[in-house]
Amino acid sequence: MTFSFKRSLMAAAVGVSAVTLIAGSGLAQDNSTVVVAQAVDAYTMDPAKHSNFPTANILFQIYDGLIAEGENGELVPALAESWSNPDELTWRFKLREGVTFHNGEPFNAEAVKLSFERALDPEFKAPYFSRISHIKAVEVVDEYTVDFKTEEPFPTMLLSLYEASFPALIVPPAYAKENDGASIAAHPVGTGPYKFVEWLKDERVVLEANPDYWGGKPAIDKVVFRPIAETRTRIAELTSGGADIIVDVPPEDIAALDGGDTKVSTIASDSLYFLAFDTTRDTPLKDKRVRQAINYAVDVDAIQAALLNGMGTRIALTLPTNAFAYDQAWKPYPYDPEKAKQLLAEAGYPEGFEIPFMSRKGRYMKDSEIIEATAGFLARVGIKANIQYLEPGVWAQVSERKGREGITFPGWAGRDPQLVWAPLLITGQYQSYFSNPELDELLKAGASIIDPEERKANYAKAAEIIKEEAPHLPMIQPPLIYAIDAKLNWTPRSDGIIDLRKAHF
Amino acid sequence: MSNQDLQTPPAGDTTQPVLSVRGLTTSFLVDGSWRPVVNNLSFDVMPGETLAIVGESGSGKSVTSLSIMRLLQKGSSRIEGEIRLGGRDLLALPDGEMRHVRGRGMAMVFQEPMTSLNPIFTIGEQLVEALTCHGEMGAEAARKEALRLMDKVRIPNARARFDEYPHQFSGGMRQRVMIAMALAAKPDLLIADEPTTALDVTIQGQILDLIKTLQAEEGMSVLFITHDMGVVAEIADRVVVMYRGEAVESGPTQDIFYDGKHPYTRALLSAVPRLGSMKEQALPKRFPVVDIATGKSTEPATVAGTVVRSSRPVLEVRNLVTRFRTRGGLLRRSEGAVHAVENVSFELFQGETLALVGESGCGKSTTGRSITRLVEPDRGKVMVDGVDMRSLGKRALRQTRRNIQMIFQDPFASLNPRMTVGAAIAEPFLEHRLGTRAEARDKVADLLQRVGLSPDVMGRYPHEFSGGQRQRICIARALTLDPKIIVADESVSALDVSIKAQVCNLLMDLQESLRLSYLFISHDMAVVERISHRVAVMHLGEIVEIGPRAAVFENPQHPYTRKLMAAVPVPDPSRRFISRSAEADELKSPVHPAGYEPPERIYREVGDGHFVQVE
Amino acid sequence: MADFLISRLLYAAAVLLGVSVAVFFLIRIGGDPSALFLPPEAPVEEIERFRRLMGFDRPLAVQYFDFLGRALQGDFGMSLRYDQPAMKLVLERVPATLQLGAMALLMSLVISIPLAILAAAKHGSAIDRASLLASLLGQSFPAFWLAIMLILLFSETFRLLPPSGRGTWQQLIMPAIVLATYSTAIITRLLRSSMIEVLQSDYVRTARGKGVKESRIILSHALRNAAIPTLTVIGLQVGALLGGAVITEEVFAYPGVGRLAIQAIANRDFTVVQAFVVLMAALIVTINLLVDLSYGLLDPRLRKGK
Amino acid sequence: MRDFLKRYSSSSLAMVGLAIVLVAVFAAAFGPWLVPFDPNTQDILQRLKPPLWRGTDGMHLLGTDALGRDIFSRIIVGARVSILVGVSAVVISSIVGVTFGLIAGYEDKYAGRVLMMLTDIQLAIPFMVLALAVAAVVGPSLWNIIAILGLTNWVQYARVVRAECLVLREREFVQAAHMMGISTPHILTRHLLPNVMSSVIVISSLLVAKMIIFESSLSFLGLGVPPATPTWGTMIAEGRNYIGNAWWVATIPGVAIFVTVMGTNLVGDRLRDLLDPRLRQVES
Repeated sequence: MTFSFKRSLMAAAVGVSAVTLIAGSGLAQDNSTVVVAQAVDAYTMDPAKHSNFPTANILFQIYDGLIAEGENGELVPALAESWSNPDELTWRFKLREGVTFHNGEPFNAEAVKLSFERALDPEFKAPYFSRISHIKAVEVVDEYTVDFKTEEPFPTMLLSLYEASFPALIVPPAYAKENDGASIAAHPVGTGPYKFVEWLKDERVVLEANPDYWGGKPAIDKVVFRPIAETRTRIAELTSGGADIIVDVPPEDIAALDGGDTKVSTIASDSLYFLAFDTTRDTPLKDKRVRQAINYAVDVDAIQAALLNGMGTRIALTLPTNAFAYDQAWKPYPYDPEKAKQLLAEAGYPEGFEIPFMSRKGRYMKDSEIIEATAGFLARVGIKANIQYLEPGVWAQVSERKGREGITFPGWAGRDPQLVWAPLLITGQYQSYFSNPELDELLKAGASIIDPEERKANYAKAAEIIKEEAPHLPMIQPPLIYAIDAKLNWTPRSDGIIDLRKAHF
Repeated sequence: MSNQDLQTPPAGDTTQPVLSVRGLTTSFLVDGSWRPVVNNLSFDVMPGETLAIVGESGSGKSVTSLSIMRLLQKGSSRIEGEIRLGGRDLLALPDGEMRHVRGRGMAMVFQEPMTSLNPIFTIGEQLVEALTCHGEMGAEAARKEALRLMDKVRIPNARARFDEYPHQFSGGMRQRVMIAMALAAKPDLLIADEPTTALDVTIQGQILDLIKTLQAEEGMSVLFITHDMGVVAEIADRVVVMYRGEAVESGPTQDIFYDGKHPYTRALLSAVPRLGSMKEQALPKRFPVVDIATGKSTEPATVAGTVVRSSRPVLEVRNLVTRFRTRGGLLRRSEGAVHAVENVSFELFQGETLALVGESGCGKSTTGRSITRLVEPDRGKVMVDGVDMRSLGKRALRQTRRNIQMIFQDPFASLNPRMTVGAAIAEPFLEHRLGTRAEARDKVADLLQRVGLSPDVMGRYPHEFSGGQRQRICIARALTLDPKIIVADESVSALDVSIKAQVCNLLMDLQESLRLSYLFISHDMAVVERISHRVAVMHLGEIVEIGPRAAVFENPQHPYTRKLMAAVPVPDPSRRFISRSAEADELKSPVHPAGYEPPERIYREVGDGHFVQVE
Repeated sequence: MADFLISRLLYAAAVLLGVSVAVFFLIRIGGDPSALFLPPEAPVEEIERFRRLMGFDRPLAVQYFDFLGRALQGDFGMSLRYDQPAMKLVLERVPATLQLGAMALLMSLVISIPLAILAAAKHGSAIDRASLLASLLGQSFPAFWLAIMLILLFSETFRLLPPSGRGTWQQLIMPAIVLATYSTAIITRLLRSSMIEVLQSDYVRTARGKGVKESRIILSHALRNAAIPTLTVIGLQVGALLGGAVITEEVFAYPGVGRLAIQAIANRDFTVVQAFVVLMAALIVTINLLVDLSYGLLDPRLRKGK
Repeated sequence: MRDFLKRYSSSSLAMVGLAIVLVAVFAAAFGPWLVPFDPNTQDILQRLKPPLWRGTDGMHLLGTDALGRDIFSRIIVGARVSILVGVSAVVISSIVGVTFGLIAGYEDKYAGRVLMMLTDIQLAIPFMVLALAVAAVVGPSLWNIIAILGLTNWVQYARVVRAECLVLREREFVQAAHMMGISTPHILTRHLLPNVMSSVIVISSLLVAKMIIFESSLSFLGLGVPPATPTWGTMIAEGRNYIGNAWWVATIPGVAIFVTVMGTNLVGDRLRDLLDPRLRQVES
């Protein structure tokens, strides 16, 4: 054995725990270290250079945004202490004072300006460019005040700055320029609670507590992110003590993992499971009655009960229940196969029809099972859905040429109708396979109404049309299920970001 | 014949036999049942004596030797009876002791020198191992002894060749190594299982003489296994004749040869070609055929005069050159060439048999293949019935080849095992669109009858036939296209003697009826003497002597021809004490560096149409 | 010898060139990764812009020669996903995979060689039949299934071994077992049958005829000769091990090249796939070359330049 | 033929293998008419039920999977796909490989060298990576999977057939065919091909086993045959996450693969011993 354990204490810790495992002592955990196991490795250490959630989970410990999510999902100050709208086209942020980056660079208005200008530069090729592309300029007002300028009123600016946290995380401007950006991509420096130690690709990312964090030194000394693709392997790693937090636990395993040395922590996510219907091509789906029939035909509650152990939140429309303008009074179509058959007959398909059903597989928890269960329900009313699982690259290409046909299971997330309905339903949008002029107008108006009540009313009208036209079959806000070391105190967030700022043993 | 006769030692000799075999029965496990291949065999080998076991393939003679050595595969073979070596019952010995008997008590030389030495160890290592494996000799002493043994078996330059590997040795040299190895522990009995069969005739003579010399020097007994009556006559004091696993006759060599009682012994002897038996005979002569069941023999008939010398020759070869480039290194540069065929010229007339004789590697087969363009010659002219073979394109070649057909050495490899013999014979007929399928059938039936087989066998596959029958089928196939010339490349060499005689007779019959011309390529001088009108002797790719058969055989002029003639073992026990030199002289190599051109050769006419290369 | 080596190297280079052509065009048939790399809501214009910036809009032949020109200078391009030089990423992972592969190969050899020798020496015995059956079993497992079963057994149930990662020898055991299973089976069977064949050869009969001890015949005369055909297969097995590492590394979350390759394929990370395939091909070609050269060591008939 | 069967049957293990293969082939041929349940009918209320579960609709011999489908029925119907994939892929491989091998072995000048370089190129690319890359590009349909497996596993045929042809071509019956003016295509098809067939059969029987495993591996990596055609590979892939609480879902198809592959290997082994013992030398 010529390889060594050196360099990282973590490796030694893993080694020690493995050795003690051999000795049969069960869980032996270093109380100052948290190991997080998620499916994939980080893409990069540059927050603006990726569009990938597991990467964001890591970088979120190193960087801060101007705005963060509070305990109940509300938006709270982070690097920005407060904000206002001097006019419809300006968002003004007052910044936190006395914050420095891990390398000593000061955090100030200039840093904010340069962080955004960096990500907005087309040559930079930021994958999440579209999330911040409404920002036309960032202007320094004084050392700790910045103005974000837009061309049109932009009511979802806060969500954009928070939720699109990837390119909106603030980087040290001088360091970010080093080596043409290569330095920051390999060795990140932020203002966050943890400092970067090392990144062994596909093996682990190691972080250590930042004692000078503006929010106070975190309780955990060391954080390790490990990429483990196989669900089974992740579970085994948790139960054998090699990990403290694992993501995407199947609901079936909850019973086994909730108790003893481990426990399960779940929360309804912001993401959405729904079926989308292609109404742009000449298929039975063009007929509203067929789309409604499908809504009646699928017993979503049964799917939720059986496949998700009843977890997650049933949605009435394609919008998270915690999103802006979601009305708890909305009701989904009930399960009524007779009604579905009747509608199909009215639409001229008493014997049903065949239709493609396109999706990716393994992209979302239980996606294939849900899709196949749905196809099972459709089969009962005579609709033969031919499931095609597309490999992610193929899916992307199909999407690019607007080639999604028949029924799809695209998955989406966003806490505002503007972030969900606008891209999915406005005529001609890249992701939209639906067209309704009346709805188009309502959704476009919603994009620039700043007054919340007025916006809500606007979207309520849109909701009526969506319910009636049934361009989707809204299903479930799936749960996020984590299994963790029983001694660890940590709460998950509905947006799926893992925040270890307040975690402790 | 009772066993009693076989056991009786020469009268008046009261010494104990070295090896005594009683009621040996060896069986093999075949598909779950025991099938005996040697049946109730008994014989003795006396001190200093050479006993030959003779028989054709499948007679069980090799199994006998392996049974004595206990070298047969365990589990799938069973040995019963009694084998005593120096009084010890070998079949009762535990494996560990038997190991010491092998090598020390008796040693064995095998048929195949090419595969009997381990390719990955040096000659020296293998000799030393034979000396040290019984734990009586140290490494240094063994090395010295090994070198002495190499000298003893007349391996030239032993010290230098000690560290060479088997593949760097010729077949004859390897067999000398095998003999040296067998002598290592000074065994009482040497078992030689067809030790010369795979060797060229001149080398065979050397090895036989070596064994005789060493036997005299060491005083060992020899159990010699062979199928060649010529070899038997040369080496054996006594003979056991085996047929289908049983001993049919035994006795002193002289008695067997001059007074063989069993029909099989007589059949064996009558089929053996005797060099010199054709004295004063101008035309080819058929072999006598003995019926094994009755022992009756038919008198051989001379082949009628078939040669037509008046018109132009059917085959004319002028200055044929074929070389194989040896390539190596970067960009596969030519490094040298094997001068396989060098400036060969001859002609063949209708109805004539010209024999090309010589030892392996002399280029006789390549000459045959160059003429038929199975190998592309480099230079020279080949006229087949007036058509220049070398100028032909692919399509024309296919047509012209109808005139010249080949019969090959190995009857087992010559027929496609996946094709019925009918289909094989009909194939060229159909391929050349010479007629309908029905016509092809008739043709096949006719040809099968001509070669002495029933037309009913058409639907059978080659594996259902014996070697001799297959060779007949090959002949029938070659005749399908009505050729004028047949190149017979060692066509009878692989056959047992009795079969060999029949196939030769068939060839002569066909020549008589169809006026065929044969280019008869063979190393078997005795067969050549019977079958050919003219003979060409090849050595190192060149013809060294060519002329009428009688002239070349009775009045050989070139030294090489003389050496070749002298080396042929003759089935005449009275000649057995004529010894040749046991000294090794290895064949010269026909490999030359790139660009080498051989000197111009001049031929001298020593008689009517008898030419000899001037040295 | 030098000539031989040079001509073999030239051939190897030609093979590598062929590999590069094959892999380049193959992974591009399915289109480029622009749409995959950008988030789902990125509009078409955005994707087009990105495509132009990356040069994916040029004709394939132009892109290939551009790639080839750079590759010959050691530049395999930047990974789209990691934004780092592709070859550097691959090379970083190579030691992990080599370590795993070496461990697996070692396991295979340690088990298969003695087993095969024993089986051949006792041809037809219970041991022989057991070895045949065992190697048959080893050939019949899907690797990933075996991997899952091992994790279930040794990590979850008995908690004896860590199920994933790299760094300690314990973490190497299960992936190496999974990887070694098939090659062990193959090598055992092959070596056994070669040994049986060699043990029936004329020169082994000669050695027995001399009275050489059976143990020496097996270990000295037979093994080296039987090793020659086996070596070819071991050479081929190295390729298979590297291929098998893809699945094994994925299940055991082992940070090797196989895992990188799977992800690169899924992400259409062209540069990484190209760098990986070309490097693996170079490795396989080199190993086969070494195998060829080592024939000379084992078999004097194949020694060149004498 | 009778003689061959007799020799075959003298090995009891080989007979076990044959029995397994026959059962699998029978299931593949008549599966859809044998199964107690429609393999695709779901009942998510009766999901993940253990073997011998007596459900509302009858006995589930091997339990139900995550969507409440009958595992026994899916295993039986899955045999059809596994065997179809295995056999079809082998047919493709053998056609490509034998053609290459015949040509390369007979004409080893230019065409032969080019073909041999192609095999070296193919060998130098790790199979799994190649298969994954192609599957990712063309999409995982049943016939695509078959084509991928078929077109990436021909090398062994090409090598063996070439090696045999190099020997056969010097054999005297081929030389005799030349002498008799038999055309090259006829020499290849009538004289060489029938004589390499026993090797081809042996390789094929062993490769079928490998193909079944390859198919399941691709399924495991998410690039297998699409749903509605249950395959053992996808069944394992889908069931693997339930293995902690419903072991049968992934274990049973695993055992099915294991047993079938072993049966095929047993048959292939016996065929090799009987038809072509020399082939041991070329196994890879």
